[in-house]
Amino acid sequence: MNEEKEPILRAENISITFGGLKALDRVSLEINPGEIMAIIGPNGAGKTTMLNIINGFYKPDEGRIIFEGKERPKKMKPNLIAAQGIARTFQNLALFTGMSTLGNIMVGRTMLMHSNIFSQALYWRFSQKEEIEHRAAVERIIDFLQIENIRRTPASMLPYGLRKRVELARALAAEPKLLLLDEPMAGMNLEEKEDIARFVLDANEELGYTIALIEHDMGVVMDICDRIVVLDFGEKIAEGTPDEIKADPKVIKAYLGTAGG
Amino acid sequence: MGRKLMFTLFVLVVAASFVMVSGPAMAADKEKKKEAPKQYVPLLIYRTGPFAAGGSGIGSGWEDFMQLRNMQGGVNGIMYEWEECETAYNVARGIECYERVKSKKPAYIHPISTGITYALLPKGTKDHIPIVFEGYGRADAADGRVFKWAFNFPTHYWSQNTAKIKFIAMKQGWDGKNMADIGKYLKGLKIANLHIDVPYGQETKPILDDMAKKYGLVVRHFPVSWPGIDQKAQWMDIVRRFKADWVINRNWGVSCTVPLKEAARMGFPRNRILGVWWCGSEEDVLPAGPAAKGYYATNFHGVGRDFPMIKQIVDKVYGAMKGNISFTRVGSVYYNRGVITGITMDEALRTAHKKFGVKVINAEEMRWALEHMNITEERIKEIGAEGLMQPMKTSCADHEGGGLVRIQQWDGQKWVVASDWISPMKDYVRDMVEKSAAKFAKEKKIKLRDCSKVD
Amino acid sequence: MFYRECGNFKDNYASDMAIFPIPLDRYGFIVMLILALIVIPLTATDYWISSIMIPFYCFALSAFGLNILAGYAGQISIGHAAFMAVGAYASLILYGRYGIPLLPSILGGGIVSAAVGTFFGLPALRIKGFYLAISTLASQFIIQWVIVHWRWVSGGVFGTVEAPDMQIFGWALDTPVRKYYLVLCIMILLITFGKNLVRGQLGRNWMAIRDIDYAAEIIGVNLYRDKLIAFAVSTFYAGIAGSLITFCYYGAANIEEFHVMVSFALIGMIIIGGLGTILGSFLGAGFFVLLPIAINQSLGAFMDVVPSDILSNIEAIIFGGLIVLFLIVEPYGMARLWHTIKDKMRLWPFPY
Amino acid sequence: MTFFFEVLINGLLMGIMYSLVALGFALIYKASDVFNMAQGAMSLLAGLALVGFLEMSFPLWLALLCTVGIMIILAYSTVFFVLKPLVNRPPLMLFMATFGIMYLLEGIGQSIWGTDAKGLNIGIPEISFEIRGILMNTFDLTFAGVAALLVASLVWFFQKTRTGRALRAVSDDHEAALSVGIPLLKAWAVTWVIAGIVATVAGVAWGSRLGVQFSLGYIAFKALPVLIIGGIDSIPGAIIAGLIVGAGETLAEVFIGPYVGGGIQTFFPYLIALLVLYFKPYGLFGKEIIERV
Repeated sequence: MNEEKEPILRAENISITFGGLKALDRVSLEINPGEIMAIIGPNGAGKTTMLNIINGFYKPDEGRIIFEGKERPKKMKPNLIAAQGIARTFQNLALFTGMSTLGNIMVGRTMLMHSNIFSQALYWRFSQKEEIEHRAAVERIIDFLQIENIRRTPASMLPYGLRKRVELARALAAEPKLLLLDEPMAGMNLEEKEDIARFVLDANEELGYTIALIEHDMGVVMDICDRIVVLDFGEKIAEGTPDEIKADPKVIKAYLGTAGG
Repeated sequence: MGRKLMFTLFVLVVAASFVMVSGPAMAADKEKKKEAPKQYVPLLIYRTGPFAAGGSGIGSGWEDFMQLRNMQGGVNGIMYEWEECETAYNVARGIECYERVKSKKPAYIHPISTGITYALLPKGTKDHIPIVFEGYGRADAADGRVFKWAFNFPTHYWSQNTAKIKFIAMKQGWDGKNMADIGKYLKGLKIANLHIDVPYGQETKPILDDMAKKYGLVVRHFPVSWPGIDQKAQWMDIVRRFKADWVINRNWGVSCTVPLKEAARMGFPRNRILGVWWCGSEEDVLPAGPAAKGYYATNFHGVGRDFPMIKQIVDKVYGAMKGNISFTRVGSVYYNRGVITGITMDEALRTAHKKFGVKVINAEEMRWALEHMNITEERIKEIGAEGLMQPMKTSCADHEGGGLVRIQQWDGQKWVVASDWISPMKDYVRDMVEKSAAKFAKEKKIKLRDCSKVD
Repeated sequence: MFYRECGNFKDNYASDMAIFPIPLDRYGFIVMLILALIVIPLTATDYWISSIMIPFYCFALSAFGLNILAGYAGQISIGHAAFMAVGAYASLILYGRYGIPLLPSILGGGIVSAAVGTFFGLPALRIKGFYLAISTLASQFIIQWVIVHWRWVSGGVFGTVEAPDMQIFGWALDTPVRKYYLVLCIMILLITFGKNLVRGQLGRNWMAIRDIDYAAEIIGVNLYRDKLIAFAVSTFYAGIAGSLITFCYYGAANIEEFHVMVSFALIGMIIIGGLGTILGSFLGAGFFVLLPIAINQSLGAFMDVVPSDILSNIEAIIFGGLIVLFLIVEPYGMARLWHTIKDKMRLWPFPY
Repeated sequence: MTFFFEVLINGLLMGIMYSLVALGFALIYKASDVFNMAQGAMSLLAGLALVGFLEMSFPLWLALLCTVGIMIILAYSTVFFVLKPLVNRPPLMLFMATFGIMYLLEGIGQSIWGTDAKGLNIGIPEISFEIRGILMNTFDLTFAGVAALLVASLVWFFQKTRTGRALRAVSDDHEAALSVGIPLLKAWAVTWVIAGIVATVAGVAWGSRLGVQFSLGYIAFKALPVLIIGGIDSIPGAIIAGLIVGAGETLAEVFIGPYVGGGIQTFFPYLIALLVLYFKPYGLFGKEIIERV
C-alpha cells in the first residue's frame, strides 16, 4: 500500500538470549505507516518477545530499533517509549483489576495529561478542564468499541472477551502512532472474533492507526492483514503479503504443516 | 451473602452488649457517688506488655494499701476509691488514660512510666493536676520553683547516680564520710554506663560525664537498642576491650536481665554490676537464674514482708481474700514500691486534711500538701513502715524531699540489704538540678516562683 | 427517598465525575459533616473531644496517607509512625524554636516528613512486596535513632519537645473544642485534596502500578516518578497527622509515642478498614483507636469479678480475635462491608 | 586482631539464634505464602507453656512433649479456623490475620501462665572458655549445634520422607499439588506444626537467654532483616543471612558504634538488607518472581 514511504518502525538484526536459549536470532522487520502487519509463527517462535522488544520491555542483546527515523537509545525506559507513541495489548490479560473499565481506559491517556500534582489535588480549572476533555475522548473510544454498558464495571468482574476489548480500548486511548496487539482474539468464539476483527479494521481504516498484531487464527490474519512476517525458532523465515505467505513452502513446512491449519 | 448479614447481626449484638455491660456499670458508678464522698485515685498501670512486672507490682501494692486503709475506716474517715487504667506502658495510651481520669477530678496522677511522665508534665501544669513520679521521670523536676506541679520524691535518677558513685568508691575502700578524698579512690576507675537507648536511658548521661570530669573517672556510655534482648556486642566491648571495672545497668524490663546473663558468660563478676532501681526487682534477676547472684541494685525502700505494714496487709487484705495480686509477689520490690507510694500519698492526704479540713481533697489542695509534707522517722515508725521507707520533707523549692538511696544485693534467693542509706551528693545534685531547671525555665519562659513568699 | 443510580440522569461529565454521584451519598456525607462540625463540638465532653475524636481524626489522616501508598500505589510501608514523628518534631521546632506561625509550621512538618519519606522510598524503585515492606522498617529504626541521638532535634537528654501554646493570628487555641476545629479543618481539607488526587490521573496511575506494575509502565506510567510521589504524598500526610496529634493531643513530642507498634497498627487500620478506600481509613482508625478504649472501658465493669491481671489480657484476646474475625468475614475491609450493604440497598427490594 | 575475631565469632554464634527464629518464618512462607507475624508470639507461647509444665514438676522430656502437643493444636486450629476461610485471599490479608493471631496468642498465653518474667533452665551448661584468646561459651555452641541438627533434620525431612516431598510439591505449585491429590490444608497444617516446633526450639533458646516473658515475642523483629536478606522462602537463606546479620551487627556496634554514639544495632541489619536487596531484589536465595508478559 504505502511501500514508497519510510517505515514507521524498523527493527534491525534483533537478537536476544534467555538463559542460553536464543529467543530471537538476528530478526529484522519493518512496519509501514498505515498498514496492518501480522507476526505469525508456531508457539515459542519468539513473537511476543519481538513485541516486548519493540515496546522496550526487553532490551535486545544485539540489533537496533529505529522509530520514526530515529534510533532508540539502548536503555530507554518503557514508559518513554510509550510516550513516543507505541501502545499495546497483552497476551495474558493485563487489565488493572482494581479499577473500573473507565479507569482502565483513562490510564491509557496518562501520557496525554499534563496537569501537575498540586493542580490535581485542588481539582481546579486546568486540571478539571483537562479531566473532562479526556473523559470525552475516552467516551468516544467507548462508543467506538461498543462497551458503554460496562463503563463502571470493575475490570475484575468482566468476562474474558470483554476484557480483551477493554485492553484494546486502553491501547487506543493513548492515540498511538503504532499499535501492538498480542493475540487480540485468542480464546474467543467466532462471533467475538469477528467483532474484534472489525474493530481492528475500523481502527486502521477509519482512525488511521498503524497496527502490528500477533494472531494464531490464520483465517483472520489472511483476511485483515496487509503484510505478514513469519517467525520460527527465533528466526524470520518469510515475509510478504498474505498470498505470498500462503504459497511460501518454508512457511508451509514450518508452520502450517505442523499446526495443521 | 447470608454470612454478611449474620456478621452485621453479630456486630450489632456485640455493640448492644457493650452498651448493656457498660450502661449498668455507669449507673452503678453514679449510685456509688451518692453514698459518701470518696477520695478518687486513678492508677495508670500496666498489667500487660513487656513491662507488666513493674506495673502490676506497683499497682497492686498501692491498691492493697488503699484496701487496707479502707478496711480500717479510711483516712480520717474518707474512703479511697480507685480506678485502674491500663496503659501497657504505651505513651499514647497513657495520655488517653490521663484524659479519661481527668474528668473525674483526681487530686494527683502517677504516670508510673518515664515516657508517660514526659508527656504528662506539660499537661498537668496546664490542667493544674500534680504529676507525681516516684523514682522516675525527669530529675530536674525536683526544683519546685520551676516545676510547680511536678513532684519526684523521695529521690530521683541524678541523686541515685551520685549515690552509686559513692557506693562504688566505698567498695574501693573509701570510708564513706570524707567527700574530700573520694576522688582518690575513684581516679582512673572505668565505669561502663550500659543504658537502654530511649530518653529514659539517656537521662543520666550528663551527670555521669560531669562526675567523670570531677573525680577522674573514665565513663563510657553503651547504648542498648530497644528492646535490648541482645547485648552481646556491648558486652564484648565492655569486658574485652574497654575492660570496665564497674558496670551501671540502666535498663528496663528484659534488657535488665540480659546483662546478667551476658556478664556471666563473659566471666565479668556480677558484684561489679550496679543496677538502677528499675533493674532491681525479683522479676529482673529470677530469669537470669544463678547468673544473677551477687548483683547489686539501687533502691529507695525496703524489700520483703518483714515490716509491720506489709504484715498488716498480709493479715487483713489477703486474710479477707481481697488482695489484688498473686500472694507470692507480696513483699517483692515492685509491690513494696507500690505500698510506699500508697503510704506517701496517704501522708500527703493527711497533711491536706490538717490544713483544709477533713474532706475530699482536690488537686489544688493536694499540691499544697505535697509541698508541705514532713514524714519523720517517728511517723514512719507509727505507720509501721520502719525500714520500708525513708523520711522525707518537701518544700516549695525542694520537690524531692528525701534523696536517700540504698544498695541491695541478690544472694540467689532474695534481695539483701548491702548498704546503709546512702545520701547522695546533695549540694552537687541540687546544683545540677537548678541549672537544668533554669535552662528549662528559660526555654519555656517560666518565671521562677519566689519560695520565700509562698506559705 | 431512594438509593438509586437509575433516574439520576447526568447531562455533563463534570457532574458524573463528582465525588458523590448518588444524591443519598451526598446527603449522608453532609449529615456526617454537620455531625462533625456542629453536633460533636456542642455535645461531646472534653474527654471525648480531646482524647477520642482528635486522635481518631489524626490517625484517620495518617491511615489515609498510608492508604495512598499501600492501598492505591501498592507499596507497603512499615515505618509510618516514624514519619509522624518527623512531622511532629519538625513542626514543633519550627513553631516553638523559630517562631514561625502555626499553620506554616504544621505545613513545614509535612514537607520535612515528605522529604525524608521520599528518600526512604528510594528502595521501592527496585524492591517489591514483603521485601519492600520489611526494608521500610529501616526508616522506622533509623529515624528513631536519629531523633534520640541528635540532641538538636530531641532537645536534650529528655528526648521530649513540648508543644508551646498555639495561636493563629493572635487567637489562642487553648480549649479542646478549638483544637478539635483545627484538626477537623485541616483533615477535611487534606482528605479532599487526597480524594482529588486518587480520583485523578495520578490516582489512576497509582492503581495501575498497584495492579500490574509492568503493564502500567508499558502503557506509559512513569513508574519511578509516581512511586516516589506516592511516598512523598503519603509521608506528607503522616507528617501533618503527626504534628497535629502532637500539637492538639499529646502536648509534647516524645519518640516513644511513635513506636514501631504504631506503624503496625497503621497497617492494620488500612487493611481492616479497607485498602484503597477513604472510608476504610476512617473505619480502620476507628477500629484501632476506639475499640481498645471501648473494650478497656467496658471490661472495667468486670473489675470485681475477674482478676485484673487476666482482664487486661482479655483485652488483647478480644482485639486479636476481632481482627481475625473481621478478616474472615470480610477480607477486603470494613469499607467493603459497607459497600455490600449499600449494594443491597441500591437494588432493594428487587435483589436480582 | 584477636578481638576482631572474637567479636566476629561471637557475632556469628548470635546470628544462629536469629536464624532459628527466621527459619519458622521461612517455612511457613514457603508452604503457604503467609508472612507469619505471630512467629514471635508462637515462641513466647511455647516458652510460657514449657515453663508452666516444668513448674508443675513435669520432667523435662514430658514438658517438652506437652509443649509440642500444644503447638500442634495451635497449628491445626490456626490452619483450619483462620487460614482455611482465607484461602486464595491476597497475601496482605493473611499477613494481617497473623497479626491478629499474635495478639490472641499473647493474650491467651499470658492469661494462662501469667505476666511475670520466669527463668527457664533446661540444664544447658554455660561455661566460658578461651581458644587462642577467643572467648566462647558452651551455651552458644550448644545452640549452634541444635540449629545445625534442626536444619539437617529439616533437609532430611523435605528430601527423604514422603510427607516432606509432598510439602515441597505444595510449596512449588499449589494447583499442581492439588491436581495430584495432595490436600492443601493438610499440607499447610503439617508445615505449621513444623514451624511450631521450630518456634519451640527458638523459644527455648531465647527463653534460656532472656527468661520467659513478654519480650520474647520481640525476637521476631530480629528475624525480619534476616528473612529479606536470605529470601523470605529460603531455608538455607535464613541460616546464612542469620550469620551475616549476627556478625554484621555485632561488628558494627563494636567498631562503628563508638564513633556515632552507639545503639546502631537495631537498624544496621536493615542497611545490610538494603545493600543486598539492591543487587538481589529477592534476597540471596529467594525465589525470583518472573513476570511474563
